[in-house]
Amino acid sequence: MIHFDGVGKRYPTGVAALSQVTVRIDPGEFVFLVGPTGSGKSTFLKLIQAIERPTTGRVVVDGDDVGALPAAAVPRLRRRLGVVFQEFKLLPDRTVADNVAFALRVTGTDPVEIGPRVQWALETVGMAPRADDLPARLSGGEQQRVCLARAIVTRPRVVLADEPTGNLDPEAAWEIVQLLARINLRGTTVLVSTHNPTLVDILRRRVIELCAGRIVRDEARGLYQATR
Amino acid sequence: MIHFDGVGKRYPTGVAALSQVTVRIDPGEFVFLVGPTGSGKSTFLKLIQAIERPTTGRVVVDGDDVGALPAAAVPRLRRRLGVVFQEFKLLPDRTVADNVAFALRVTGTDPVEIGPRVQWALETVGMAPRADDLPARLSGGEQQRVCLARAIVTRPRVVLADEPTGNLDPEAAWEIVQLLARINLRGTTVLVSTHNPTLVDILRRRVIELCAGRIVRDEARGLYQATR
Amino acid sequence: MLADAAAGLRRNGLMAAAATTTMALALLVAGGGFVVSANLAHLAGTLEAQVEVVGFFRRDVPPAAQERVLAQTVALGGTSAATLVTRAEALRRLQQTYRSMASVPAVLPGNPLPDSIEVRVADPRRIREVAEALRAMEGVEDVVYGAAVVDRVIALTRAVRVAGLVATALLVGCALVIIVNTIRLAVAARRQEIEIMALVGASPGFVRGPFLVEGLLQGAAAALAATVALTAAYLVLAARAAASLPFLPVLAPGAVLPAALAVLWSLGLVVGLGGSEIGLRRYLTA
Amino acid sequence: MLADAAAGLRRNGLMAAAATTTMALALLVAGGGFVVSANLAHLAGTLEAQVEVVGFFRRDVPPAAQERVLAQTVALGGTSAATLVTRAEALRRLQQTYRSMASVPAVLPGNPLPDSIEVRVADPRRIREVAEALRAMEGVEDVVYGAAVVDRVIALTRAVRVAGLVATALLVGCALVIIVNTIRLAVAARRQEIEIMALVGASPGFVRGPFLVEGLLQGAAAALAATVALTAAYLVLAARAAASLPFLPVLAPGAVLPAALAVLWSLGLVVGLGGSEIGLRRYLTA
Ligand SMILES: Nc1ncnc2c1ncn2[C@@H]1O[C@H](COP(=O)(O)OP(=O)(O)OP(=O)(O)O)[C@@H](O)[C@H]1O
Ligand SMILES: Nc1ncnc2c1ncn2[C@@H]1O[C@H](COP(=O)(O)OP(=O)(O)OP(=O)(O)O)[C@@H](O)[C@H]1O
Ligand SMILES: [Mg+2]
Ligand SMILES: [Mg+2]
Repeated sequence: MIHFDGVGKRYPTGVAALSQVTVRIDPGEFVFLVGPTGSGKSTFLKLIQAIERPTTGRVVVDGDDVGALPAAAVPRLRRRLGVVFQEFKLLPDRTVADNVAFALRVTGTDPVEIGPRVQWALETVGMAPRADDLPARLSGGEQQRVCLARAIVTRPRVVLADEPTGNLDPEAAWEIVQLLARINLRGTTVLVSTHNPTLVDILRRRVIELCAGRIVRDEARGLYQATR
Repeated sequence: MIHFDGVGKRYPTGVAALSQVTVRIDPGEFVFLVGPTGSGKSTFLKLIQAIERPTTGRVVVDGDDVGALPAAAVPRLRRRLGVVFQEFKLLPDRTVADNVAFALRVTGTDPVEIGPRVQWALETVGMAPRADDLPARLSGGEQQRVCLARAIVTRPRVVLADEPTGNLDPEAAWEIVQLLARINLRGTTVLVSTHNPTLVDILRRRVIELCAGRIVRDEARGLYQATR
Repeated sequence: MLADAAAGLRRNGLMAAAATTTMALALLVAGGGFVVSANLAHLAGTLEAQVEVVGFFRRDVPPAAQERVLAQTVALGGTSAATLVTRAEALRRLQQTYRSMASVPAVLPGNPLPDSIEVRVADPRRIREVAEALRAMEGVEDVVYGAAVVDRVIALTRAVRVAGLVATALLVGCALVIIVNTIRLAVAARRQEIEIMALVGASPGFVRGPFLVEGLLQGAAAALAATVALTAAYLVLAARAAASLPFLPVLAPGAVLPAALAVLWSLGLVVGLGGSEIGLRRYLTA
Repeated sequence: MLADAAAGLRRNGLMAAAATTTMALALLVAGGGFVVSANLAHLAGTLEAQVEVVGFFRRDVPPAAQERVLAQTVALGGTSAATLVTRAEALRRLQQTYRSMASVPAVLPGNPLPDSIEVRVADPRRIREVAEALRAMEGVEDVVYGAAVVDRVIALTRAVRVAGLVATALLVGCALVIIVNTIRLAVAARRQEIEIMALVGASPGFVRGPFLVEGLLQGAAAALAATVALTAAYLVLAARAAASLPFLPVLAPGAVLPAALAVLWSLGLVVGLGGSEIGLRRYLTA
């Protein structure tokens, strides 16, 4: 599904965000990506989406060499991924429902299907009552849930969630992670970066820990902290 | 210092974000503001900054009735507050150092002082090596620390921090909270909204819990969860 | 896609209004320049058509011979009109111009003026040629064509045409740059929207589509506004000019407006579309 | 604050460049309109100055009496020139115009033309008055002043002046709206910056300052560019016109450029400043 092969990413500023990352994530896996601030988690997820290209090594997603993907093929790649961005990236001048519907319209979904599926996604994250509000009128946690709705509405084969619970209270965070786990049960590959030890420790799924751009730990049923 | 007297806030959309909130925060206090997503924490902090005005009741900051403050007096109020915004609000086209310096220049600080104070603030949050980077080139946690540097660089009498550790790993989060505690020791009033139970439980400071816009708990040395 | 574009325009109301007004004004200026320049060219043409060559006959040339000269002249080609003027007619004209000469016939033994032939030349630059040919014809004593006046008219009409073309080209060029800049600014103000579209997997075409249609709609709206303004202004001004300056040759609205509006609409549509395209290119490289 | 504004312009390079180019072009169009209209007004004035009244003397009026009429005419006021023309001079002119009349003196017993007085009137609208006064003078037999021509010239010059004013006003108005819109778009693209400034406690003045200075700098840059272009174009064109159209009265650059540039600079500066102000107002209400 996702295969990093000796991947390095050095930003033009000279920062080496990732070095010699080799890892394989199989279809249907649920993976927590942990590590301190600036360790390269977001960069890892951006490489999968071809937002950034690796400076060395190969990133293969679903058989495509993402690093060498022609610009014209990038949209097709991104449509197969459902992404929760760390900075939300909601369109400020469209309603919650429009923001979620947007991901469907982009993929050319049959218009009659869009309404029900948006409704389903918003109900899943508990934001259906706010469908007609603008993002600026939502609290931080509410915006984060709208992002998640947008990520799952296309029923993608892979969900990438960058810090999807950063603005949520423990209870809401727990609900979101359970939701991701349910989606994973349906066969969707889920990759979640997080700083929340509780969630990781309760769920006990595969944990990949980054530190200064290198994989320092990769455990099948890991905890947030390495067990010494 | 900060006094809410029967405050209610109903947004034009009809959402009642706060209702009958009466609370007094004295100079030099350290207060955690907790509560589920959408309970009104950000609204509480916005009322103090006159970003929003109360629909009922009075908000008094430092003797000023903020709800009735003329527009011309708002900048003076905001300069006395150091704020970490939940959405960061960094200027995307200025360097980290410029973003921090900005808060000083706005207040008409002597230009020769600006350099050293920016340096101090960035060192305090551990971002001095990234002084010349643009915000877009930082990880989420790094941006959050820059926001904190901007909030403290003016040595304000009150620091408001809306979810200042949402994007930080536990260790970095703990450092930031310790930093806020140190600032508080110097006499600065600190008001922190958070979803992080660990921090609240370790520090054991005053905890105000909001739920659906009402204060449901106010304990002098509280925990994140109410003790049943 | 049309609905998307319309929604986009509604959401960005102020910006769309600003861009469209700017485009409309720029188009109006360009269209106005075109109309004015067409009228100047027409005026120049009218002046040129009034340039004439006069050949004077010897007093003994009979009407039949004069008719032959007339036929030969017409056969020359390059003339737009040629008429014989009798000495009687010439005197009448002279008396009309100089009223004090009304008494001449009474004073004089006879009419001192010669018969003549008046020739209008289609292209004033061929006037010398026609004059020489006429001079060589049988019975023609002298040929007059006011070389100085002809030179002036040729110079003036050339200047007017060049000035009109240059002004129109300049105004159209200005309108173009202004419109492209306006759309580019409007797109820059929405770069966030463009970025997010790309991130959720919109193909470049999908991102571009609504913007291009929006640009096209704006171009059309601007062209429509400019059309109304230009047509109304020209109808009023042309009527006014015809009433108070009957001697000034103003083009009929039907003769100049279609071309001007064609320029204006092509400019509006092409630039609306092209401007959006250019404005977008910057944000679609990633 | 100047440094801030300069930094702002540098950061928003593309946007600033687009806005400044647009302004420069709009100013150029407005300035060009002003120059053209000034030249048209000048042309109208020249035409008016050429309108004249001719009085014909009876054949028996002696030169001394003619001199008295001349003096009385000048004393009337409202005339810009008055000269006596002898019958000999009149015949010479006629012969120049109609070359075939060169033989007239030989044919005629004498010169059939009368002596005359030619009067130029300062203000063509007073021409009738001058003509009547002249007609009432002793020894004047007839007065000719081509009423039709005078009416034409008056109508033409009025039309030219009005058209020039209207065109300039329109172009200046368009330039104004275009510039304000451009600045408004540029400010809209930076609303985030403005919002954050307000949030960290910048006073409205502090927020506005750099934007206003930026607007002023852009206005000045645009005015400078338009100045260079307009001056160069006018110098070249005026020289060309003077060379190839010597009879067309073109204003000397020194006579028209200062006023045109004054218009252009005030427009550039005022609108640069005012446009920023208007663009800002929208985001400073909170
Ligand atoms: N566009 C960029 N240009 C230059 N450097 C960048 C860019 N994006 C990220 N970096 C740097 O690369 C490193 C890794 O960043 P990344 O965003 O991947 O971290 P992260 O693990 O997601 O951190 P966080 O938990 O704070 O979100 C950081 O040092 C960051 O400053
Ligand atoms: N500008 C606004 N217009 C309308 N409703 C708003 C606006 N801002 C916030 N709200 C609503 O008011 C309620 C309280 O929002 P607030 O941002 O204060 O919550 P919060 O406690 O900060 O939540 P979180 O922990 O998710 O940040 C929410 O229901 C939110 O949707
Ligand atoms: Mg990150
Ligand atoms: Mg909040």
